[in-house]
Amino acid sequence: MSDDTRTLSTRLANWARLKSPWVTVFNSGSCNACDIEVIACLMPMFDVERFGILAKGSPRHADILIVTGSVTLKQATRLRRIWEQIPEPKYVIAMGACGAAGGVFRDLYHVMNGVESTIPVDIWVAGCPPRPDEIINAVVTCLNLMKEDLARGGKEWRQKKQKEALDSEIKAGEVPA
Amino acid sequence: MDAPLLAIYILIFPGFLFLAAFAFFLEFLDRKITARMQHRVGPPFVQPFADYIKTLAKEVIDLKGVDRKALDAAPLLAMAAVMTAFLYVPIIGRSPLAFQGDLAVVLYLLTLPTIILFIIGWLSRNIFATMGGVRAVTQMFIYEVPFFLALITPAIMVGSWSISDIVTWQQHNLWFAVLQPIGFIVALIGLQAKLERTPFDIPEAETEIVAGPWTELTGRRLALMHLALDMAMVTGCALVAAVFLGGPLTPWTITPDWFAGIVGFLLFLVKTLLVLLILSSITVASGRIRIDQLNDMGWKYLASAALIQIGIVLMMNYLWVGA
Amino acid sequence: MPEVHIPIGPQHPALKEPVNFKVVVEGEKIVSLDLDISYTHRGIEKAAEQRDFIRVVPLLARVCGICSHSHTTAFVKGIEEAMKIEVPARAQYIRTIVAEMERMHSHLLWLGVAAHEIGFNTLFMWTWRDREIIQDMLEEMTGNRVVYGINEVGGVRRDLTPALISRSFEHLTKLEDRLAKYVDMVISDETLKMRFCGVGKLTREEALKYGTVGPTARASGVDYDVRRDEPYLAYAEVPWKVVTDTNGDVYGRTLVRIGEMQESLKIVRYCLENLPGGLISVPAPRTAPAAEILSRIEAPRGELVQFIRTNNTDKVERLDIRTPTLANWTSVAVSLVNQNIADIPVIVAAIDPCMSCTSRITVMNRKDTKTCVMTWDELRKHGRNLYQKEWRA
Amino acid sequence: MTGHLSLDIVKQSMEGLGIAEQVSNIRIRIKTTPERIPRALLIAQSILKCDHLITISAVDNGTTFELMYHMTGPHRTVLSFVIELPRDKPEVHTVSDILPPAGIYERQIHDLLGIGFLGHPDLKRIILNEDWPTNEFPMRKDWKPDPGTFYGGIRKEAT
Repeated sequence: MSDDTRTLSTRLANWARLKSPWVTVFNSGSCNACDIEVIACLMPMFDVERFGILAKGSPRHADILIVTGSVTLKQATRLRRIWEQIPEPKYVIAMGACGAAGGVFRDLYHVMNGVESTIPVDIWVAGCPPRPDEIINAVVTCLNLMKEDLARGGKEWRQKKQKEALDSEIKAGEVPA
Repeated sequence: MDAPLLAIYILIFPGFLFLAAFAFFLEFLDRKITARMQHRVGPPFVQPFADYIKTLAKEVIDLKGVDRKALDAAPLLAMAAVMTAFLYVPIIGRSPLAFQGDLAVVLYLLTLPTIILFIIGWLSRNIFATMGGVRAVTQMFIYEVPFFLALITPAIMVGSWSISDIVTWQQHNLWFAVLQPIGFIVALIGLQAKLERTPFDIPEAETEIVAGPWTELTGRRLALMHLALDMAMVTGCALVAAVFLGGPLTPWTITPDWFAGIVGFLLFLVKTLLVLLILSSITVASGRIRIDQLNDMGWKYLASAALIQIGIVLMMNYLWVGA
Repeated sequence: MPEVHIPIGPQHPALKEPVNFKVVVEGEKIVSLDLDISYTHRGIEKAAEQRDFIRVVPLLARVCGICSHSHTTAFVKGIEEAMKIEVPARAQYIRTIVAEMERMHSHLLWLGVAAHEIGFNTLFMWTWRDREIIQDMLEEMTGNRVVYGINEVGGVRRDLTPALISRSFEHLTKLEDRLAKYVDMVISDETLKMRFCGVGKLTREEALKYGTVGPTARASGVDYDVRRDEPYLAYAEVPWKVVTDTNGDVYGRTLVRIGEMQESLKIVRYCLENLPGGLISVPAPRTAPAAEILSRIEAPRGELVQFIRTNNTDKVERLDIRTPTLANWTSVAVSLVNQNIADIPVIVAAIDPCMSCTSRITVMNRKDTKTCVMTWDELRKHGRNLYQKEWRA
Repeated sequence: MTGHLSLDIVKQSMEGLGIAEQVSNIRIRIKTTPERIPRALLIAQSILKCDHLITISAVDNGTTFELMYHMTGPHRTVLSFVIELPRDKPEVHTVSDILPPAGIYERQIHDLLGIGFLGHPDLKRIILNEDWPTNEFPMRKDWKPDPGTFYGGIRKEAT
């Protein structure tokens, strides 16, 4: 596997992937605070275009999917379909407390408590709503994660770790069933 | 032109490599100008190149029942059309491949990308894409006629159908931008519509029909099609710069031949960037108009302005030649 | 010509929030439309019944991120009315300042999004850059850029220091000439007028008949504003006037919103200048006596109504929120029929929809003689014979 | 700015329909029965010139369902028409033909509380998601989400 990463084309491709991450935002039942903070990132004050980040309309053109809000029951199937439409090397950023585990709307009757319940998530951003500079920091960590994934060939190495951590917690009885 | 020089001419200098690099540069400049006018910092220099490589490396998603080969071939066809059109635009001096009627060939080849956008829209079986494709073609009918008229009037005045002759004619007397101001304005607006930039980016209206014909393009198809349209921008700007702003030749002749080539190339660069600056400022300063508004604006104002321009030119020819 | 069904949403770049239109089109003309909104329904009203007042306020601050202060103010005003406690004047003034700042930042946000709908990105960038000035001021006052938890039952949680007030005045003057610049920009820009004038027109009768509220109604000449009809907080003492317009289309709503921003700026300046001294909050009892309150306030998008019923426990027996966008949707679907697809985002954006506020709704049908407004199949039939009539004519 | 409606004008125009009482300085509460609601609203619209339906709020107070129609007009007074519906068969005639925006609020109440609106042109589901069980009404006091049934979203095994 190691010589593959040294060939010019893959090194160039990896460099390009880190230099131009395209983002698309999906509102899965959020209170809009996260959405306007994500849009505030594109604005002159925080301008993410200097890092090459573009907000794209169609999920087909996107690399990173930013999901805001705790997934409501009605949006769950749509979120799943949108996630499947994004072409490979794709990453998911779950925004704010709602994205992590439902936030202030946890365990309400029409909510699925967080993005993890529907699609695998790579990066969680803290805050309600997170400030634009925290969102930019999240995208940068996502790029570092992408660099590591490319070096180790895909996401399996860390998804295995996530699964083990989850199973050990379940065995220890901490995570509610 | 013997074979190796021709090969270099086609492949390296004004051919594929230079055109691709120049396309990236112009896209970078365009995005940087719009960003600076919007009080933003704008992308780094290498951004369009990084976008291109990244989209090349992305996974290509094919829908059920979509003709894969046709969708793969379409972007290549668009790029080929635009590259051949660029060969006839004079860059250093007279373009070696110039022949009578290359103006018509270039104009025809520049309309191919829009038709291919329609085909892509139709092929990708997505309602947004089809809507975008239909809009692209309707928009083409509106601005195509005035754009052609605006570019033909200089040919009538010069009396020849080759761009290089038009350029040499302008060497000894006024530029056509000064002689035919209406034609210059109509050509600029037509070019803006051809490149589908903001006042006329109706097919790719991001806020109405997701991404128009581009919705289903992923991976290398998206990269190639995006590059093709960037090249169309280069060719369009270069064409308008050559026909209306005198292209690469200077009124006084410069002794050493290679030095004249360099000066000509720099002049070509400056004029193309000037045209690009005008286009970018139009993009920044206006919102998108609807297809029916474009329809009556196109036919009422653009077409009639172009016809008036032709009328004036014919009269001048008649008086001039007559006297 | 077969009917073309276009699903717009729920994931769509134009609509910042998930709303779904199933649009039936003839070419570019919309024939019929089926709105489906409730993608952001989270069941807030049920949760409010299981939480005591102190924990309901943060929940209500997150009904909608853009008008979060309005929701908390309405709730807190209602509970204080039920408990019959006297909130100190300084707290009322601070609440008014934050409410008007939120109105300004919401209208600027709307102006940017509306410009973005028609592709005019420069105005989008500029308005949002100036919105940052308000965000900074709000962050200094309340500690958070968007969802500010400054309200609590019985008063306000943070005080305004004199240094903060003096700094705010320069911000306000900078903002004032920016707003003036936007007014002449909206009036002079050609493409903006081409896309806004005559689009989504609502006459005064139609605006009243379809129950529109807020700037959407005031742009058609309906003179309702809860801040003047049922004065709350400090609106009675502050000199301000209701901004109305007559041409009722998206262009009129733009002018009304910019006018309201200028009014809000005057209110904030007035409140900052003569901010009364004294306490900023009063300790409130844990339980509220049995009462039934209809708490109405003027949110940035229109009249926000909260029906609160308490039964002398520390929890609300019933909290029924009717948000302004819910009322405005009736008029949108009506004015969308027979318009172009390109106008859907503009008309929808014109009422400044806040999906997380609304999680309900539907409507349609304009030309039909029957006053009732709810018939899909009827409208499809109407659409078809409308089409046949044109075909035969 | 016409003055507020006084209690006795409202009482006089509502004498056959219900008992009116002044709740706050600008709100008058009128208790009527479900059959008289359409007529009461028509009178409110015509004689008392209330042209703006603020909202319809529904309350489940354990034993019965209460529906409140809040109206206001240029006179700035808020009239609240209150009706009570039996728990076993909550039916009332729709008012969306008199007041177009009412159709919206009625559909929402139907979804959340299960109150039937006769003659409502299109009582489709709008609030809850598509595969929410039809006979469950979340806002009722006695409703608890039992883990057995599937309320929508992603089926557990599909993640």
